[in-house]
Amino acid sequence: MSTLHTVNKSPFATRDLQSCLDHCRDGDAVLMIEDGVYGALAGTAVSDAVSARAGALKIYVLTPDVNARGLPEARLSDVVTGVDYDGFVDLVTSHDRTQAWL
Amino acid sequence: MSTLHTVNKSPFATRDLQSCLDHCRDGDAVLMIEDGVYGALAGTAVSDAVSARAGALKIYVLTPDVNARGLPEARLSDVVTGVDYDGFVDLVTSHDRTQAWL
Amino acid sequence: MSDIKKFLYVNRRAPYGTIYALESLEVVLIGAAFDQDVSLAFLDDGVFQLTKGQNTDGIGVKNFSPTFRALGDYEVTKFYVERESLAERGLTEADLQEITYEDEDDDWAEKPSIRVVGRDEMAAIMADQDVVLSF
Amino acid sequence: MSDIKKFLYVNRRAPYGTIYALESLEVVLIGAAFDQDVSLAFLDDGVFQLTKGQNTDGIGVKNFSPTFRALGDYEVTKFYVERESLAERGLTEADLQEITYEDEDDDWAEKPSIRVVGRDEMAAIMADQDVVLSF
Amino acid sequence: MKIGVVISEGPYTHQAADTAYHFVKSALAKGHEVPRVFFYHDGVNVSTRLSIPPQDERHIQKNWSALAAEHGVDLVVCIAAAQRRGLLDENEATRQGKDANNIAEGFRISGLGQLIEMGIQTDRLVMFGD
Amino acid sequence: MKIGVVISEGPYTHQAADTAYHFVKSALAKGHEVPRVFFYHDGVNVSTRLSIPPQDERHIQKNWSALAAEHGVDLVVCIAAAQRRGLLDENEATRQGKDANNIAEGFRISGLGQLIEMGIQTDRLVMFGD
Repeated sequence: MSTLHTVNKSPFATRDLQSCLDHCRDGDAVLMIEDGVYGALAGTAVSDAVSARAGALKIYVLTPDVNARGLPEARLSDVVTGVDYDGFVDLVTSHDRTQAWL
Repeated sequence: MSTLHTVNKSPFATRDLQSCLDHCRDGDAVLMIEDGVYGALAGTAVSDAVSARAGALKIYVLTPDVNARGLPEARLSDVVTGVDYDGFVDLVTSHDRTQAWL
Repeated sequence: MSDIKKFLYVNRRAPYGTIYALESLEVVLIGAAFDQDVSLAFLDDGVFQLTKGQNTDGIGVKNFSPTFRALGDYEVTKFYVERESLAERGLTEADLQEITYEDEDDDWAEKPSIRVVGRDEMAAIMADQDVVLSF
Repeated sequence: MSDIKKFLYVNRRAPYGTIYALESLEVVLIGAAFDQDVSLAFLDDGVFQLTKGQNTDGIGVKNFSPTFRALGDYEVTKFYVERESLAERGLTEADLQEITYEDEDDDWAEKPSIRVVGRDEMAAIMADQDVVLSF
Repeated sequence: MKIGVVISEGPYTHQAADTAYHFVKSALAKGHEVPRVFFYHDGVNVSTRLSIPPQDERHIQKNWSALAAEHGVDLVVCIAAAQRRGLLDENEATRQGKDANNIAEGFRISGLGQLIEMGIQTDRLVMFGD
Repeated sequence: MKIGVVISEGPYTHQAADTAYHFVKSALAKGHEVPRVFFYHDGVNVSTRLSIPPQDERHIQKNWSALAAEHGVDLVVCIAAAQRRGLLDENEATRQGKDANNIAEGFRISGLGQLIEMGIQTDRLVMFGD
C-alpha cells in the first residue's frame, strides 16, 4: 500500500514540497509537475531536503514540464527520475492512491 | 521618499513576506492584509523575522482581516500596529509609492 | 473492496483569503449524504480554519466557521488537526472552536470531534485512505 | 513632477505554471508605446522566466520566452536580475537567454539588457520608481 | 482501470487544465477509462464557450469538448461553484432570470454529489489545481 | 489625491476584489479621487453579470457596478485577458461571432493602454491580487 504524491508548485515560492516530504511514508512516490519541477534542480537552496528523502522515497519529475522551463537534464538531481504523461498515468495506477499537495 | 509594501499571503505558506522584508529599505512601511495578517502573530515560526526588521520599518496589519480570522489582539506581536481601511488609505497617500508583494 | 470507502478531505489553506476552505466545506456537507467513512485533516495553514472568534463583519464576507460545529449532526466526527502545524503558528488546541458530536454507539454521549495528532500519525491517517481530496 | 514617470515591472513568478509571466509581458509590450522610463525586475522565481532553451512543445502551451529578446526594439532595455535569486536556484547568468539592445546614444552598439544586481541594489532600484507593477 | 479527474483552477490562468488534458489523453490511449472529469473552484471557468484565446494558442475549452465527444468522458461542472462565478447553462439562466448563458457543448452542470460518486465509483482519483 | 487601483484575481475565489472594494470606498469617503479601477488577469471575471452568489453572500459585481454609478469610477476590463477567459461585451461578441455576451453594466472593455495611462495620470497606484 503506497501513495503517489503530486507537487505542482515551486519549492522556492511555497512550502508545499516540504510539507509533502514531511508527510510521505517510506515506499511512497513523489511526482513533481508544473512549477513543481523546479524541485528537481540540483545544487539549490532546497535540493538537500529532496536528496535527504530520496532513499526512502521514489522521486519523479514530469519531463515535458522540465523542458518547457528550459532546465537541462544535466542540472537535475541524480535522485530524480523523468517521466512523460504516460509515465504519470502508470504511476497513478501502480500506487494505491494519489494525493495532490495543492 | 519611502514605500508602502503590502503582503497578502500567509508567511507559513509562501516566501512573499520574507522576500518583502528582504527588499524593504529603512523607513519603509509594511502592511499585512488578507491572509498576510498571520504574519502579525507573536510566537510563531516566522515572528522573529518580522521583529528583526521592526526597528527600521513600520509594520501594520489590517484589523478587519485580523478579526475575520479570529486572531485575538493579545496574540499579535507588539511591533505591529493595527489599521482599518481608512488607515490603509492614509498609508497609501503618506508614502511615495505602493508595492504589492503578490 | 467493501462498499464503504474511506474519504479524507485535506485542508491546508487559511480561510477567507481564498475560497478553498469554504468550498471544501461545501463538499463535506454534500458528501455526508453518501454513506462513506469520512475524515477531515487540518494541517499547515488549514488549522487556521478552526480558530474560534472569527468575525467577518469588517470584511463583508460570510463567516462560515460555525458550519464546522454542525458537521457532527451529519456524522462527520473525525477532525484530525496536526500538532506541529498548530505549534509553528503559535496556536494550541485552546485557540480552536469546540466541535463535538453525539456518539450513537455510546448512549449519545457528547464527544470532541477534534483530535490533535502528531505529524507521523497524520501521515499514517493519510496513507489509510481510499480517496484523498485536497483543498 | 516631469512628464516622464519611472515604471517598474516586478516579476517574481515562474513561467507556464501560471499566466502571470505571460500577461506581465503583454503589459510591457503595450506600455512600451508610452513614452515612459521602463525597467523590469526579475527576482525570486521570476528569474526562471529568462532561462534559455525553453521548449514548450510537450505541454502544448506557447513558448513566449523569445519575446523578451524583442523588447530591445521597443526601447525596453533594463532587465534587472537579482543575483541572490539566481544563486538560491542554482543558476548563473550563463543559464539565461542573451538579451541585447542597440544603444542609440553609442553609435547603435549592441549591449546586454540583462544587468545582474545584488539584493541591496534591487531594493534601491525599487525605491527609485514612480509606479511599481507586480506580476 | 477507472480513473476520476478533478480540475480546480481556471483555464490559461493556471496550467492545471492543460496538465489534466494531457494526462487524460494518455490514460485513454493506454486503455484506461476516464468516466468523468469534475470541474470545481475556478475549474468551472474551463466550460465557457465565450473564450477567445489568441490564434497561436491552444483552445482549452474546445480541446476538452472534443475529447469528451470522442471518448464519452462526462464533463461535470459544479453548479454551486459555477453560479458564484457566472457560468450558466440554458436551463439555469432561464430559471434564474438571466438573459444569457455561456456553457459549451460537452459540459453539463450538476451537483457536488457527482464528485463524491466519482470518488466511489473509480479506482483512482487525481486532482489538478493550484 | 488621485489613486489608481488594479484588481488581478477573480471574485469569491480570492479576497482581492473585496479588499479593493473596501479600500476604494474608504478612499472616496476621505475625499480622494479614484478615477479608474483596472481589472486584469482573473480580475476580469469580476465583470460578469451572470454571477449568482448565494443569497446570504455579498454580490461582488453588483457592489462594483453600484460604486461606479455613484462615484463615476471608470471600471476597465482588459480586453486581452477578458477574451482568453470568455468575458465579452455586445460589440466584441458580435465582432467575434459569439452568440452571447456577459459583461455587466458599469464595466467597459478596453486595452492595456488604460492601465499604463492610469499609472501616468494618478498619484498612487495600488494593486490587489494573489
